[in-house]
Amino acid sequence: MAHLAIEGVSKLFGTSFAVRDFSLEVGDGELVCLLGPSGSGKSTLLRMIGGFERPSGGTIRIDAKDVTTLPPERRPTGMVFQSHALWTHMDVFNNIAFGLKLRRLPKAEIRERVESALALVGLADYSRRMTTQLSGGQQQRVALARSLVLEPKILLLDEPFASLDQHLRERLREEVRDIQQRLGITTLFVTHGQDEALALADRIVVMRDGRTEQIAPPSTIYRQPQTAFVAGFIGSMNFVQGRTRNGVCEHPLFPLAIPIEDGPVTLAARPEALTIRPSDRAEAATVHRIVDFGTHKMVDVDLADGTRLKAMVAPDDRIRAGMRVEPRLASFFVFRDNELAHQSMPAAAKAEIEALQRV
Amino acid sequence: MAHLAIEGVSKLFGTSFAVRDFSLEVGDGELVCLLGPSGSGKSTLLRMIGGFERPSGGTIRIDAKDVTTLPPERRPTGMVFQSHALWTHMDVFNNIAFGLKLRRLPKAEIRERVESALALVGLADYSRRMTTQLSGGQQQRVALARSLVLEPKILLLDEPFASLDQHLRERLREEVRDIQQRLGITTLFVTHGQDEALALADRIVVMRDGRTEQIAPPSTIYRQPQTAFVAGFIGSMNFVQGRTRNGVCEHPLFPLAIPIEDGPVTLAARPEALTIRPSDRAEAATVHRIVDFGTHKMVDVDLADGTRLKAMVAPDDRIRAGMRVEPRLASFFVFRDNELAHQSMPAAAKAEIEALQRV
Amino acid sequence: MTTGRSSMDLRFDWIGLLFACLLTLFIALPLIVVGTWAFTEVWRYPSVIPQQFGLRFWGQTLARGDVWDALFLSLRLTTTVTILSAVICLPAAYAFARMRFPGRNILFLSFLASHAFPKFGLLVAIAGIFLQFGLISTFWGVVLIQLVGTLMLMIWIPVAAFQNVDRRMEEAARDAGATPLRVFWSITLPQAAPTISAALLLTFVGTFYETEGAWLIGAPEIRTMPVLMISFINNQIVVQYGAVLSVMLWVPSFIALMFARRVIGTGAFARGFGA
Amino acid sequence: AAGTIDLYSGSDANIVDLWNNTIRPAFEKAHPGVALKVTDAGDNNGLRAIADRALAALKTKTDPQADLFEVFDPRLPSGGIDAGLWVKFSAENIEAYDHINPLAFDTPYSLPYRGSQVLLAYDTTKLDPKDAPKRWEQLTAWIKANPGQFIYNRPDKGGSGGNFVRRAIHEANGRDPKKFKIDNFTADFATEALTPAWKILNDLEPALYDKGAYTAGNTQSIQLLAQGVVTMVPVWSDQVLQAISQGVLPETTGLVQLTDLALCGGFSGITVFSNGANKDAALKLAAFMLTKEMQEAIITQIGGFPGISWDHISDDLRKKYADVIPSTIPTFPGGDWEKAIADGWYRNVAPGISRT
Amino acid sequence: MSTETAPAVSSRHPSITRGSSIGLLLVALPVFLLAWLIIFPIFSAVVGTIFVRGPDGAKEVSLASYRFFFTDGYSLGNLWLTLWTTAVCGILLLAIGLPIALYLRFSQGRLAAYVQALAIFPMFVPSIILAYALIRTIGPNGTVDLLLNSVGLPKLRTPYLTPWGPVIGLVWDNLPLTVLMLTAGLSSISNSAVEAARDVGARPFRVFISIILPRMGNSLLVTASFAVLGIFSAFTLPYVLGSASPEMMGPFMQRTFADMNDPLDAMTQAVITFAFCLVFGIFYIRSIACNREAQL
Ligand SMILES: Nc1ncnc2c1ncn2[C@@H]1O[C@H](COP(=O)(O)OP(=O)(O)OP(=O)(O)O)[C@@H](O)[C@H]1O
Ligand SMILES: Nc1ncnc2c1ncn2[C@@H]1O[C@H](COP(=O)(O)OP(=O)(O)OP(=O)(O)O)[C@@H](O)[C@H]1O
Ligand SMILES: [Mg+2]
Ligand SMILES: [Mg+2]
Repeated sequence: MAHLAIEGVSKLFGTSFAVRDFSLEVGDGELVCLLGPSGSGKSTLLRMIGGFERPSGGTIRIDAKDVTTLPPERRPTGMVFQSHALWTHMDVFNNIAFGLKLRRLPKAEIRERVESALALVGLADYSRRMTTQLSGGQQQRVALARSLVLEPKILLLDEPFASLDQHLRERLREEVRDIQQRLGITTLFVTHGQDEALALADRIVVMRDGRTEQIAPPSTIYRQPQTAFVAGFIGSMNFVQGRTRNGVCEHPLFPLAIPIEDGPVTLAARPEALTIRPSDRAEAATVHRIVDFGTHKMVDVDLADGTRLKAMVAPDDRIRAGMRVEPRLASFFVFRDNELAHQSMPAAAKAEIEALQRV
Repeated sequence: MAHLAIEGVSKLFGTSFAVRDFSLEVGDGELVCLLGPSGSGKSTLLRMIGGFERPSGGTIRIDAKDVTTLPPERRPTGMVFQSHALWTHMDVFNNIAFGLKLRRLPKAEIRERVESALALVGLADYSRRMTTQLSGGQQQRVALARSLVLEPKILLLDEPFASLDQHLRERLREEVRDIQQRLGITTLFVTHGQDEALALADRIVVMRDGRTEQIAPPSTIYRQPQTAFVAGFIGSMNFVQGRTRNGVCEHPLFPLAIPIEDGPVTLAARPEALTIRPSDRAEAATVHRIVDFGTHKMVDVDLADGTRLKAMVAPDDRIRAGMRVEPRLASFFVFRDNELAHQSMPAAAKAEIEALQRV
Repeated sequence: MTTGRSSMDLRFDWIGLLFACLLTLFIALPLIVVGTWAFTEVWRYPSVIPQQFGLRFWGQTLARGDVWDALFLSLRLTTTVTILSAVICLPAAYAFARMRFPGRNILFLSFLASHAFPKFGLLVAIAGIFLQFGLISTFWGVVLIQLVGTLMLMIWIPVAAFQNVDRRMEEAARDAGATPLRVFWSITLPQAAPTISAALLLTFVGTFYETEGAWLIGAPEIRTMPVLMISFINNQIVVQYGAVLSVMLWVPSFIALMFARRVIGTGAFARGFGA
Repeated sequence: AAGTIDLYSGSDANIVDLWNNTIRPAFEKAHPGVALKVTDAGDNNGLRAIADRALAALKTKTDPQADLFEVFDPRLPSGGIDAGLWVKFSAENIEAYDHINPLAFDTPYSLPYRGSQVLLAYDTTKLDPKDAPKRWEQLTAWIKANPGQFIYNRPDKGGSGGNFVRRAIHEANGRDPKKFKIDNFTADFATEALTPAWKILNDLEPALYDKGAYTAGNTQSIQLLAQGVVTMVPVWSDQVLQAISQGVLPETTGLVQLTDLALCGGFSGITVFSNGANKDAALKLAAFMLTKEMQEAIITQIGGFPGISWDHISDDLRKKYADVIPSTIPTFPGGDWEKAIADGWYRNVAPGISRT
Repeated sequence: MSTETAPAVSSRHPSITRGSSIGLLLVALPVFLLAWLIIFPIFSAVVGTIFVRGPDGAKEVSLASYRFFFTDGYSLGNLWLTLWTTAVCGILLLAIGLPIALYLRFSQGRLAAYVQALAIFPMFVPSIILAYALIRTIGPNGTVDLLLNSVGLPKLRTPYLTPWGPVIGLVWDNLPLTVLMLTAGLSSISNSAVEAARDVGARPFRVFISIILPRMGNSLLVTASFAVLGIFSAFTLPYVLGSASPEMMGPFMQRTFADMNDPLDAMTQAVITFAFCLVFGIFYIRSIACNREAQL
């Protein structure tokens, strides 16, 4: 339970910045997800907070105390590594107990705490196993237990669920969320999965090339992406290139009113905001493929100019591959130079969403 | 492009079967996904097809030719390993060119084919990089290119996208699907992700402890799981334990008509088939949490007996945590002893779905 | 220990400096002394530096034809032994690392015997064997005896190296159509290269400085550099001859070392070793 | 190789140079068609290895690639003599056999052709030549009075130390070199004769360098003297002269011989392999070494003394060297004595160390 | 190589036996050389010390030479000194080599390159030269004394001709191998295992004790065994630098063999040395064998 303040932190490797002038405040008990493409500096940032890399510039404060130069063992942080990093010469129990032993807790208490940590991650009977006898998922959970048992003030998770199957992943994701909320641990969570970020995070930080693109709660990120990059990165998004002239988009299929200056624009719309209906128009699009996800179907639509769009339809929709269709945008964003220039939703809806976003 | 026939194949490691009496026919150009929990024998099966393990029993035929005892280099298969297995002492170009060089192709052709393979996986400028300088996702793509460039008759993919971020994963998944269809390569694909299986496969094989649980096209697997295991494994599924007496379920919230013999049953329903509405009944359930996934919201509902159910609602639904609600099942399955005993959907709907399943 | 490169960029590497100083004292001081002796004509207590520097012994040493003959002979011999050793030992090491055959462990471990039994007890018996084959005082006789001495190193270290090569890489290569032999050549060997180079280096140096076998089998026709050195140094009141010879050998060694380090890379120098 | 005598020498560089620069040209001139190859074996261990090899060759009737050792103890390797490894010298196969100094005879399997003596070398800057000990009691008294200033090497690792030990044995046995003969060795006699000597040496030990350290060989002793660590060491005459001339030892090095009974000298004998490919040529070479010409070269070039009696040396040389090389250098028989002394010393003197 | 991973089916497939004959074929040449030139002579040596020629010329079984060795205080003293020297050298080597290896494992840069080069360089110095260099350096009135003297400090007591002389020489000589092997062992410990330990609050020293050391067990053993094999029968350094008595087994054997002209005792000593080396070797064997089983 702590307040974390990162101010203007940079990290140079050789001559290239892995993290550049990064600032973020994380409140008590908040869970922040770091999202970004591979190589965007997420791990590096986490490692600087944990004390494993020294920032080339900037300061990191935990509860107002400057920890920028402290070694890892003197920071109140707990880290779960991308590559579990279990100690293979110890069994599960000792892996988890190691940190407690360092704190010279009485034996009985260590045993008790390790056992409850193991129970927490669903490995109650595994304490005497060697770590090499565990499957990848179990190893990851031991690594999690190892960090949690020390009740760190700040928990740092670097893609903890990367090697798990989807089911386990979803289950653990919820467990971590529950534990985190119960213990009120301030948490930073790196992930590759946007679903994970959307499901878990109080706020999401979208990173790109070591910088932040947007910091906002999940529903804001999803519904009001501030840049084209964020729009494309979180969830599925269709992009259509076009030009505006006199406030109207010149795209043959999407002659929308866009009240901004003339110039090139990128229209963006979620698959669920793209509706299609059969059509015989010359400019009509073609259905390329339909994928059934059970809960919905995803329809790939090829426009005349080759752009491929995705539309989400109900699982009982009768659309078929090869059909000629006309897509329409129910709601959309307009980006120019990566910046949000216009959004189709009325301001009222926006306010409503903000009210909804944390239930 | 080949026809693969696996007949009664088993594999013993020591005294335990990793694969047990497994049979499968894969047609020309078909893409079959192997799904199953960790340790269910998926990799072992793939390795037997590739020639890296020798079956303890059974035969494997490719285009009617028995290949059971052929070494890997003499089989027309190409494998992408779970752990990329790139050759770290070669750069990207040479990794991909290795197989071509073995075939003594002229230099110019090798260059050309490598470059087009690289372009295919989106790494056009990376041919001179050493593999250790690539991120995990890039490595995986190189491994894919390395197999594809040889145009194998049968492509074996062992969780090729495990280390990629969701976007890349989705993109590559589609690309693999496109390439596979264009080249007509018969493909076996192991994955942990059911989404992936649903999105890619012509047919899905669900494995458990080295045996098959069900082999069927994705929508059948999703909508008509033959066992409780498959039902729970593919997609999200709510399970409620109950008993039937006189053809009626005795559960207080779900007094459904189930025309089977009396006895214990497991009711199963997808989140999208679970509807909730506010209620004041004594047995009513409580909303635990709501997660906004953008396209939909997932509501966790706790029943009075502690069972947690998931319901999918529209993103603009106004439900809130803590509310008392009454769940209802729009459609459901009934399992007894892991076997499907009853399905709520009318037979007509079933036929319709089958018609739809491949578009 | 530091946590790696992380703490290197801001703080000065004090530990490194400490090690550098201590090692300079412990390792380099005797070397410097030898180096100084090589250029010394008179150096008597209590003068800190020699009373008289000079190149007299260099002149005398370098002018001797047998020194150069011995040097080139040694290089030829050592290279032959190292290459032969690699040729016969690496496949054997691969077999020990990757194949199952009866008696594998016992055979593998029996190589220990070549280092555990005192040499003098063996050499005479070996000489007896060689006499029958007319190998005494021949180039190939010396090659053979030195080859035997390299077996353990050249098998044990590469075994560890081969075991560390990821099997999937080999499988991927076979999948791409390579025969087992080709896999060994194109994948396994290069993957194990760092450790194998370390083994080669140790073998080369060890063979170069081997004297007992070289003398017993080689005399009088085959006089290697260290055998010559021994006769220069032993019971020789003038230490300068030996000093000159060793300094002469250091220069190429040092270049080789630096070169190897660059080629092989830090740390990789010794990966394996069964450790 | 055929036509080329393979000679091995384990001696120091000055001896090897003598063979290469003086003896070889002379011999090859005297015996056209025979060549000589001198191979430096480094030390005795090197020779020992070749001797073992030759013995093995004898058993298998192969060519040992060795014909002659410049100096070697034919008792090695054990069983060698019985097996007929060495040529037995006699007047029949060596022309001037009867010229050999009778004192020099050890075994008929080695042909003594040169001798040298052991002296005491000291640092004149620390010890005034006129105070230099001339007698054994003076020497021991000086050693005890100047603790840490004297060292001798292990008796089996070099003759300088070995002959110092033998001088102590002489001292303990009435300074009578004649008392010890090659064939009067018995274990009892050895115990009786050697035990008092060990006592003398043990007595000296606390006053030696480092309270009783012994160097590993002749050279190491000279080096300690050169370093100024000790003031006095026993040395071989030829070696110390060479060391001075090469600047290893300073000009200020003084040499002294005991006058009551000199430190023992030693003769070095050629051995010839009976199975060498060039046995006959090797015997010619051995005989050649006893010629006046070669014997005189030994005196003039290496400061050694001849293997033949001084009577057979030309008069002017004899006169010239009369002072430098007393003709009465005592010797000590080898054979079993050698082993008894070495082993006895290791067991009785060396471990008596109580250094802290 | 699929075939080797399938023990369960090994009896059923003919190619397995083919595989094993290929394996035997590959190791044949070195094994043959070993058997011919090492194992066979060792056997005859051992046999020669047990079946001795009696006084009547007939061969008989006799352990007299062994009995002599183990009842002779002098021989035992030499053995004891050898064990002592070996133990001290082994400990010193690990104590010096381990920090260096740790440093090399966790850092890079010019200084590390320099340290590595220095640590490896003794490999290129033959022991005889080293022996002379050490006499000149740490011997009486050697360089160390010169330097101390020139700054007006008293001389140090020199280890030359004491048991510490060989210890210093042998440590110097064996340092490269030790450092190389330990670095190799350390490279199997991942950075993240170390970082994880620091994360839960372990200080560097504790990380070393609890995380690094347990994982190093094998390589420490291996390194120690290798060093011990080298040190146990070392000759040159103990001979030139060491005290006259007791002496290490190396010079003792040589002296018995060459100077005492007693091949039977010398061989006995060699066999005993061999036996002691084998004991150390067995540690190596065991750890290697465990490793190998784990990997196959
Ligand atoms: N130790 C290092 N030395 C040099 N460059 C590094 C180092 N660590 C990271 N980098 C570089 O810094 C950048 C950011 O790396 P980082 O590991 O933080 O990315 P990431 O966002 O965690 O990626 P991924 O999602 O693939 O884990 C990358 O370009 C990487 O190559
Ligand atoms: N070489 C082997 N020796 C012994 N057992 C093995 C070996 N390879 C696999 N197994 C066992 O066979 C079973 C099936 O393993 P396999 O790797 O095929 O599973 P998988 O379905 O691919 O799992 P995952 O999803 O975790 O990759 C497991 O119980 C595993 O422990
Ligand atoms: Mg990362
Ligand atoms: Mg698998």
